[in-house]
Amino acid sequence: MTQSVLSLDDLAAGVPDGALLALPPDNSLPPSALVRALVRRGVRGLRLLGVPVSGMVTDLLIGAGCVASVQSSAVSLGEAGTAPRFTAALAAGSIEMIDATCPAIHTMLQAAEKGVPFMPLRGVLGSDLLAHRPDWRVIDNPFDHDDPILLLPALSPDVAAFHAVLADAHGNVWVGRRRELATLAHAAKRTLVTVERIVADSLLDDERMAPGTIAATYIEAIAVVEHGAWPIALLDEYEADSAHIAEYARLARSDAGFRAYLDSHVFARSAAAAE
Amino acid sequence: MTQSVLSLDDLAAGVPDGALLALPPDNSLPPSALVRALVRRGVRGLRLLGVPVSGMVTDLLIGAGCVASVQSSAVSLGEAGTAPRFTAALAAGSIEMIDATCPAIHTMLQAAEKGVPFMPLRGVLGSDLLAHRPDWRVIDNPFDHDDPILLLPALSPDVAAFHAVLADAHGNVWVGRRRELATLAHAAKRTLVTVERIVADSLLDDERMAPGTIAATYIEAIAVVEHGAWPIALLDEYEADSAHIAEYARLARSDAGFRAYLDSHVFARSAAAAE
Amino acid sequence: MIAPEKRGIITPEERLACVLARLILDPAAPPARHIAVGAASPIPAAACWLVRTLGHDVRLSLLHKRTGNPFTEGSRELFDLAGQGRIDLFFLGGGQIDGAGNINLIGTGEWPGRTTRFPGSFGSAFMYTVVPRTILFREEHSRRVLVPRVDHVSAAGSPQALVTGRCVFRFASRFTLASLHPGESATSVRDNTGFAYESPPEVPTTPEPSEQELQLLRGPVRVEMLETYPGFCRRVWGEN
Amino acid sequence: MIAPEKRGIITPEERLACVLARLILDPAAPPARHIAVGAASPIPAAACWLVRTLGHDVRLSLLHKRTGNPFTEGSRELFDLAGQGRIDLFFLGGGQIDGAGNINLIGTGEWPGRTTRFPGSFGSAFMYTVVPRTILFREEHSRRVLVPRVDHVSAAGSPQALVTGRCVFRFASRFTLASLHPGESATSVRDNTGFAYESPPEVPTTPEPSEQELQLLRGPVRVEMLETYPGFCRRVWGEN
Repeated sequence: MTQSVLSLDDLAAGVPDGALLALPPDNSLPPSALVRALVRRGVRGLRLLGVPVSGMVTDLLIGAGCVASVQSSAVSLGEAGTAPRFTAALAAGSIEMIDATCPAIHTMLQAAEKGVPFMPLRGVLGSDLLAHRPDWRVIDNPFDHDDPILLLPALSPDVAAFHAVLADAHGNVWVGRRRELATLAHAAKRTLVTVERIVADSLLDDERMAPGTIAATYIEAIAVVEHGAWPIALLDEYEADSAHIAEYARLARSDAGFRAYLDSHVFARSAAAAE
Repeated sequence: MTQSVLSLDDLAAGVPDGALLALPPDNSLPPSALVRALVRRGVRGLRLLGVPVSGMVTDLLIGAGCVASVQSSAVSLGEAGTAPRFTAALAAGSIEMIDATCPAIHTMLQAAEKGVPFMPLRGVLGSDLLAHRPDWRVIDNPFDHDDPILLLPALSPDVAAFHAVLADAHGNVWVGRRRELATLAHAAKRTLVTVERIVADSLLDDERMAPGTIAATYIEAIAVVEHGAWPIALLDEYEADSAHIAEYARLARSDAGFRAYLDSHVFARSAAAAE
Repeated sequence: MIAPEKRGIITPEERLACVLARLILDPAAPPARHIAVGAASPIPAAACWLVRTLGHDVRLSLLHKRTGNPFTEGSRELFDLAGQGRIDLFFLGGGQIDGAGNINLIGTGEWPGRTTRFPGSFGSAFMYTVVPRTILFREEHSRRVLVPRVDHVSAAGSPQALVTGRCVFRFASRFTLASLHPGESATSVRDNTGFAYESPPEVPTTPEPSEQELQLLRGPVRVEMLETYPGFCRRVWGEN
Repeated sequence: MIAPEKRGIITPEERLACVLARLILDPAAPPARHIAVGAASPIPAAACWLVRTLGHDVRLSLLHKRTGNPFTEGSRELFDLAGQGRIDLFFLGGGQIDGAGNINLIGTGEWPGRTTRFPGSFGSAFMYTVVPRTILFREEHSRRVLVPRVDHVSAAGSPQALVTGRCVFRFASRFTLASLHPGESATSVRDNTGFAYESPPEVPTTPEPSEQELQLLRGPVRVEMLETYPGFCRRVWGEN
C-alpha cells in the first residue's frame, strides 16, 4: 500500500499549524483521539471546518488555544448543550466565526469533489448569512428569468480527519453509511484517518463492504487507535460515553474546569499512553 | 411498506408510452427482464437516457420499435461490439440521437438530485457536442476572469428502471457499489426496480448493507425476477452470458435475425413464462 | 409502564405533541407524506410517531436515528431530498423568533452573536424556504425568545404555525393567536410576546389530548422514541 | 505457460504494450502516479500493469474491473477524480483522429454519424482536456482512421503521443513521427496517414521489448489481466 500506517503522534504531526482542517460532528465519526494528540502537540492557528456542523472536538481545540477560526453551520455538544469553549472564545473575540448553513457546506465540498469552481444552491436568499459571506454570490439563473440563485465557491480543506471503523491492508477505509466522509475525502487535499483496526482482506473485493468504503486513493495516512472516537459513538461499534460528555460540558464552562479536564483526559500520562 | 410488490407485467405497465426512461448500461444492473416485458407490452415512443452510456437493452428496445430518441454518451454492446439495431435505426433516421458525454449526464442528474436548475462542468468546450446541445450553456465563471465554463441543466427522468440484487420488506433496495443508481433514483420522478429476491430484515438496520442501499423513499414499485439482469452480469451474483450476448450481436445485424431473436427470447411463451 | 404517580396527569410534552400532530394532519394544509425531524426535537418526533400510530401513511426521517437511519448518501441527503421536493414538512425552532416569521439561530448583539451566541443556523436557511410546510416550535414563550425583530435572520420563511408552551399561532403574512393552552390567557400570552400579532375576540383553548392519543403516546410512540430520545422518555414517561 | 509455438515470437500486442509503458515512464513528462484505463483497452491496461510490475509506484483504476473495482461513488467517480486533478494519465482512441489531435467517436457524414456511426463520445470530451496527460492509441493505422480533419470533434486536446500499429507520433501542436515499428517505413506510414505530420530525416525503429518486459508481460501481467480481459489473454498468450 502507498498509505503509511503511522503512530497517532506521527499522524498528528501531519496537521500543520494554520491548516484548514475539516472535522465531522459527533454523529459522524470525529477523530477524538487524533484531536487530543493535536492538543498535546500544541498545534496553533487551525482554521476548522464543520462538516457540516461541529461538536465536542471543535470545542476542545478551541479551548486548548489551537484555533484561529471556525467555519460551520452550528457548534454544539448536542444533548449535552451548548459548546462552552466555543461560546467563551466568541465572547472574548479570540476566534473568528464564519457562519454557514448545512447544505452550503455540503455544496462547497461537492464543488471541490467535482473540480468545478462553484455550485448552485436553492434557498438561503432571505438569510443574513449572505451579508457575512462575501465569498458567496447571487446570480440570475441563466436558464430562467427573474430567478436569483446562490452560487457557492468550491472549498478544498487542507486536511480532512476522521475516525473510521476499519482499514484494509491496502489503505482503503470503511465508514459505513457516513458517506459525507467520502465526499470530504474527495474534496480535501489530504486525508488523515484513525481506525479501530486493520483487516487483511481488501474491502473493495467484498461487494457488501465496498459501498461504505473510501478507496485508498484519497487516504494519505492511517493510525490504528482503538476507541479512537471516544467519548463519541462509533456506528454500531460502541455508544457515546454520555456521562463523560456531560462531565466535559460541566467542566468546560469555566477556564479552570477546562484546564482540569485537559490535565485529566488529554495531557495525563495515562490518557496519552492509552492512545 | 408503501412500495408495491408487483408482477413483472404490472411493473412494466408503469412505464407510459413516450416516457423519458433512464436505463443503466451493461456494467451497472440493467433491468433486462423488465425491458423484455416492455417489448412484449408494445411500449412506444420512449425517450431513453443512458446513465451515462447505453447497452444491450437499449439496442433491444430500439430494434423492437419502442424508441423515439436516445440521449447517451455511447451505445455499445461492449466486448460484443457495436449495437446493431441502434446503428441501423440511426442510418434509417428512425430515432433521434442526442449525444452527450459521461460526466455531463452524471452532472445533469446530480443537479436534479440537488433540486438546482443547473450545475457546472469543466472541459467539453472544444467538443462539437456543444453545437448540438442547445440546452447546454457556456457562461463566464462569476468567480474568476476569462474563464468560460459549461452549465448543464437539471435532468429528471420520468422513470428510472434497474435490476437490483435484493429488496427488504420495507422496500429499500440494495445495489452494492453501483451508487450511480442511487443518484439516478434521487433524480428521477419515479423509480421502478426488479430484484432477485426480497429479504425480511431491514437493509437500513445493517451498517454493512446500508451504504449500498437506496431507501424506499425513492422507490415506487418492485417486482421479483430471478436472473432479472440476464444475459447481463449482476455484481457477484452471476456472470454475463457472453455466448448469448454474442448470439444477439450476430442475429441483430439483420432485421430478420433480430425478429428471430425476439421470437425466441422475448415473445416465446417459454421466455415470457420464465419471467 | 407509566409511573403510577403520573398516570392520568397530562404532561406539557404530551399536550404539545398532540397539538403538533393535529397541525401535521391539518386538512387545509398540503398533505405531509414525508416529514423530517431534527435531533433535538423529541416533541415534534413524538407528534410524528403519533400521526403514524394513528394510522396515517407518513414517512418519517429522523435525522439522528442511530439504527435504521434512512440516509445512505451521507448527511447531505436530507437537503437533497428537500431540494427534490420530497420533504413536505419540517420543524424549526429559534433562539429568537419574530413577528415576520424570521428565526435567529446565530445569536444576539453584534454579529455573530457577541452578546449571546446561539449554536448556529444548521440547515434552516435552506429548509425554511425549500420545504413547503414549516412548523415553528419553541417551548419557551417569553419576550426574550418572541421578539419584535430578530437581531440576525438565520432563515426567513412562511411557517404554517408557531407552537409554544403557551399557545398556538397560525401564520399568514403575520401571526394570529389560534388557541391558548390550558392555564394561559390572552393576557398571559400578550405579556410574554414581544412581537405584534392578531388576536381574535374569542380565542379557543387548545384541546386536551384524547384518551386514544394518550394511550398511543405512552405505548407505541414511547417505544419508538426510546432509542433516539432516552432522556426525554425517562423525563416524560418515567423509568421503564 | 506460453504455448510452445508462440514462445520467442513477440506479438504486436506485446510490442505495443511495451511502447505504451515507455511513454508512461517518459522522464520528460509529468509523473503518472494514477492512471485510469477504459474497458475496451487491454493493451493500455497491459502497459500499466507492466509499469507496475517493473516496480513503479503507480495507482491503476481499471474502469470495468468486476472485482475490487475501486469506485465506490458510482460511475461518476472517475470523472470527479479527474476533476480533482488526481488522474495523471488517460488513454483515448477514436474512430477518426486528425493532425490537430482531435478525436471523433461520433461518426462520419452528417451529424450524428449518418454515414458511419461510432459508439459515442463516452467521457472523452471531458477527460481529454481535464487530465494532464493523454496518450492516443489506435491499432488500425489507415487513412480511414488518421484523417486530415475529423468529421466531428468528440474531444479536442493535446496528447502526449499517438501510438498506432505502425508507429509512434509525438505531439506538440502537431504530430511528429517518433519511431517506426519493425517492418514499417517512412513511406508505409506516409501512405497510410491522412494527416500532415513532421518527419525527421532519420526515424528510429521502435525498440523491441526486452527479455524482462516479455517475461513480466507473459507472467504477472497476464495473471492480473485474466479476469478483466480473458479473450485478449487467450488471443495473445494462448490457453491457460
